[in-house]
Amino acid sequence: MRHPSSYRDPSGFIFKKDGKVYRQINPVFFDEYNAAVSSGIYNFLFDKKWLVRHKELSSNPSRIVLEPEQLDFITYPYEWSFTQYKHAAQLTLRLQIGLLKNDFCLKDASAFNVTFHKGKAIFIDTLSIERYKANTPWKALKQFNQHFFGPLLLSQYHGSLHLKTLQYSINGMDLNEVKRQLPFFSRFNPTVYSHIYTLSKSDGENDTNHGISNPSVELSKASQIKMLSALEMFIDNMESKENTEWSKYYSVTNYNEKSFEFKKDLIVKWNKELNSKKVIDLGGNDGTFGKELLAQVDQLIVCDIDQPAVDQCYLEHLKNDSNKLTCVVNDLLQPSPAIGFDNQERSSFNSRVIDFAPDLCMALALIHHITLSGNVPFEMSAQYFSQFSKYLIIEFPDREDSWVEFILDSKREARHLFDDYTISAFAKAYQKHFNLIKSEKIVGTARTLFLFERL
Amino acid sequence: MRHPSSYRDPSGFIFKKDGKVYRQINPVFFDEYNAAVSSGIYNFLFDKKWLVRHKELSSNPSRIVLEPEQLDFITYPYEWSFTQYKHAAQLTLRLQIGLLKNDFCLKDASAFNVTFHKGKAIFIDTLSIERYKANTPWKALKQFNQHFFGPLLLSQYHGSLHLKTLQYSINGMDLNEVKRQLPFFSRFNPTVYSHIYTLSKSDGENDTNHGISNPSVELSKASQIKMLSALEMFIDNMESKENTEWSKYYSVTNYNEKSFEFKKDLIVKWNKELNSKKVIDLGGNDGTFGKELLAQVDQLIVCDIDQPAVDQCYLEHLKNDSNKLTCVVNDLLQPSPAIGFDNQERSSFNSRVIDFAPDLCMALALIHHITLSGNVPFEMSAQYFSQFSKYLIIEFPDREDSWVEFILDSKREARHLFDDYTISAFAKAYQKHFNLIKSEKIVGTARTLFLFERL
Amino acid sequence: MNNLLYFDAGLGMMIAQGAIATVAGFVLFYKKIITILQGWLGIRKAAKENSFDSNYNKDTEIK
Amino acid sequence: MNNLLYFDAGLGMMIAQGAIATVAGFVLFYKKIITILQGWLGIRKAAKENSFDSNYNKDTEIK
Repeated sequence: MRHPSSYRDPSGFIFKKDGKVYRQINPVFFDEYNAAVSSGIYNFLFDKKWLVRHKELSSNPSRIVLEPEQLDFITYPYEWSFTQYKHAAQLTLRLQIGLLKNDFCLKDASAFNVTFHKGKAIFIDTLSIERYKANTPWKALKQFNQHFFGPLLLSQYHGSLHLKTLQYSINGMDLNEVKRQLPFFSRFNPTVYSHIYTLSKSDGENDTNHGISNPSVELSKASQIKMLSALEMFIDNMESKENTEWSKYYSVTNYNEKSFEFKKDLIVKWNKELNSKKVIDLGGNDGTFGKELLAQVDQLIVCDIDQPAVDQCYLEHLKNDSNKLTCVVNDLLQPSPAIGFDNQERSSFNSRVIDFAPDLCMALALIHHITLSGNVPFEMSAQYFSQFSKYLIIEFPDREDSWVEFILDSKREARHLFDDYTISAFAKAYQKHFNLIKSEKIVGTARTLFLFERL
Repeated sequence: MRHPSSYRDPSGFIFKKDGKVYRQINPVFFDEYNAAVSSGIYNFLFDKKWLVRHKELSSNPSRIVLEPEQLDFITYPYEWSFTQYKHAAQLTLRLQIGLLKNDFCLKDASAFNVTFHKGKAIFIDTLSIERYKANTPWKALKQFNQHFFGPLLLSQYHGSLHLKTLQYSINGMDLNEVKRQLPFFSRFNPTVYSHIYTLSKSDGENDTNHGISNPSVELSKASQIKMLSALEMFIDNMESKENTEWSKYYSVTNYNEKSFEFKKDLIVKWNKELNSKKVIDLGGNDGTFGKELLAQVDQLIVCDIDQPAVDQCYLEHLKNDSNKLTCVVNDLLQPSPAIGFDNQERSSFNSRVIDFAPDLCMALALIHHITLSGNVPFEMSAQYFSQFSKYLIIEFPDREDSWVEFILDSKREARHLFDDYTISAFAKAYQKHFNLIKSEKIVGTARTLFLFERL
Repeated sequence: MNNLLYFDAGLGMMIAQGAIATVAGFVLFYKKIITILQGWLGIRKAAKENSFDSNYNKDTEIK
Repeated sequence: MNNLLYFDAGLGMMIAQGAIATVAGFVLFYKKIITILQGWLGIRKAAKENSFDSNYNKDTEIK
């Protein structure tokens, strides 16, 4: 069955069979594919870990079938932190430069062509690689700016909301919209001016050019490489200064050192008993607690609503060079929806987690936000968590917890509507979907850790 | 079963039974409900057609159940045209003013509390109405600005992209973000300054106020009414100047008068034979063709990607005061996804159309965009259409059509990848999902109209 | 913490409404003066088509 | 017509690349001069942690 995300390119498509992903190449692309194989470019990119590995399974005149390395969990651009987004952009440019030097090029620059695998950005659309025709400009440049450079610039200036662009504008951000939102002085930067201001002028031109014949346009390979290198250098130097309440969280934490260690130890101990190999930490902040499990597990996904926390998690992880960690920016109260044609082109966060099939979900310091800020009843959150994994480790901060008190105070005259926020109501509601295996109070806090097993 | 969109308010919730929607009121809200009933405020609002009608089905100490008038198709804020959005905002303010005069008020101002029914904006969250406490400010004012005023202002200045805000930011737009994007001179307008600039300062205050006791804050009813009236007056005067390629469409049309009339007549004739009562026109532009069916059908939904065209459709329709028409802004290549908690809070465009169960789908002047611009293969679009209705009227513009020629020209060297765009390939692919009942060439054009029946 | 808003109006926002209402009072007063002046001068704006009100008022449908 | 972009690069965009490349040439030349000057003056930027390259280079994992 053809995968719903894979219809745009007539060169071939992805399909799933017996739970595995394969790539079919159509005859129209055979020449390109064979040229790439005989040049050794695929192997070159495999070795650099820039391109997802594949092996050729079968080849006949009507189709060639590749089996790519299977990825357990795909993240989409609108789930990346700032540095992840940057590295994905850099990978795309490096790839194009590297390909050019070998007389190949990328025919498109969609941000969906990149994902994270073993903690690193990787290019996954093998059929985007085609032969370079001497002295042709890069036809994907504008798409690159719409998918990568535009959202990165806006989020640098105005916050990480703009990293979500592709979620509601699947073809990237119109460069006129980017231009409009950039500060006035940004136009004095030659790279920004040339890539955003200049190219925005050609946005929408398709409508008016109607009927004009196509003159041939030339750009030498050396010039194209210069152009791409300067852009890559600019992106490499970009930094997000954003800070949110969550980044301050650990400084105004409710934990003292001892409680902190106690909680860590408890999680490590419990997980050792469970022997989970795939774990997802749904409100993992910067991964502080999740990473304690790295020694025990094969794969860990850390999600958080807060982009700076996730960015921190990613940067830490690069330093420690773990291959087991995937970081995701995601708001549990409005998780990434299924989008695109027939809402099937990019699948929802929920369905990707279900496909990933974690052994254990962790929801630490999360339930009070979901219940009190998001007004989600216990039963609904219990049902939500129960769809993901057999086991759930969840932390319940009681009414005496200072964060809970703060949220309740802010409800003022509506406060009485939340009288049901108690540990017994919580335990009762969750036991409609789970068996309680054990619970333990975190010493020195008003918080309790629960271990549940799905009914 | 509790409806997934209805969890935020502990006062009660919506549930579905045997395909019908009901509203349960919890004891915590009984006093408010009884006060509203005995004051006659519900009937007052029913008569104004501002509030969806309901009747009380049952009442006992544990719950009261209401049966509201059933709505066939709910549209969400991110599917409204500019004028629709404006009228929904005005309805909310008028409602609050009207309620205040009767000593009631709205406890929230979510844009999801409004939808369109019989062509007009209508308030659907009955439990948002509660008693007014003398001299209290409106606690929903900031939410109103985040859901309504902010997106309207931004779309007035920067285009209708901003009417989609709630799709990716379900709690509305942060007023600091609104402020940032407003032009400098906008702050000299007293209404904009006070509602956006002043209130943005209080955004995010929750974090720092931690621990401060709540002084009581007072605002007289007369002052509140003045405040709301001035805001409503400002919104009433807002206008969108936006124009897009599609608005120019009918001026650079490929049709001469005769072909136009021929196509209209054909659609009317075919639909008469089908005797469809519920019709959805998926690329309906300003409703030109869809409206030809109004005399025959009970309900017509006109969708288009283009906000100005849909706005035109809505305005026309208000003039003619038809109760049968619903207008929706929707991009078929990325239709509204299912969003919110567990992706179930607001359902997708697709699933709402399926629930609406139209007898007939129309796809006029659409397939070349889907196939050539969106690169969706015929089979995928056929399958997409087939899920909605038994009958499909679809127009196929052949390669000689000037729009098709233009799109093909723009593919340049990739043009050969679209050699399969032919009427025979189209008919063959669609017959995997449909029986061809008949087809007829539109005289004077390179377009053919097909009538299909689902297999 | 956008989510807090559903029930938490935000204290600053509540306080600000006094100022907003005062500004609104001036705006309405000013508009009234203008309207009166226009009346004297014989200028009258055409009633807007498709205003919010026309939408509901001309509705003659029987429930 | 954003959707056209997948295959249609946009003629103006193709033409503009000549100019963009020229600008980029200047930028790269300027940076080179700066780097050389900094070398003479003994200023050296610390190699960035967590750069794109470090990400791939230090990876010692065996496939």
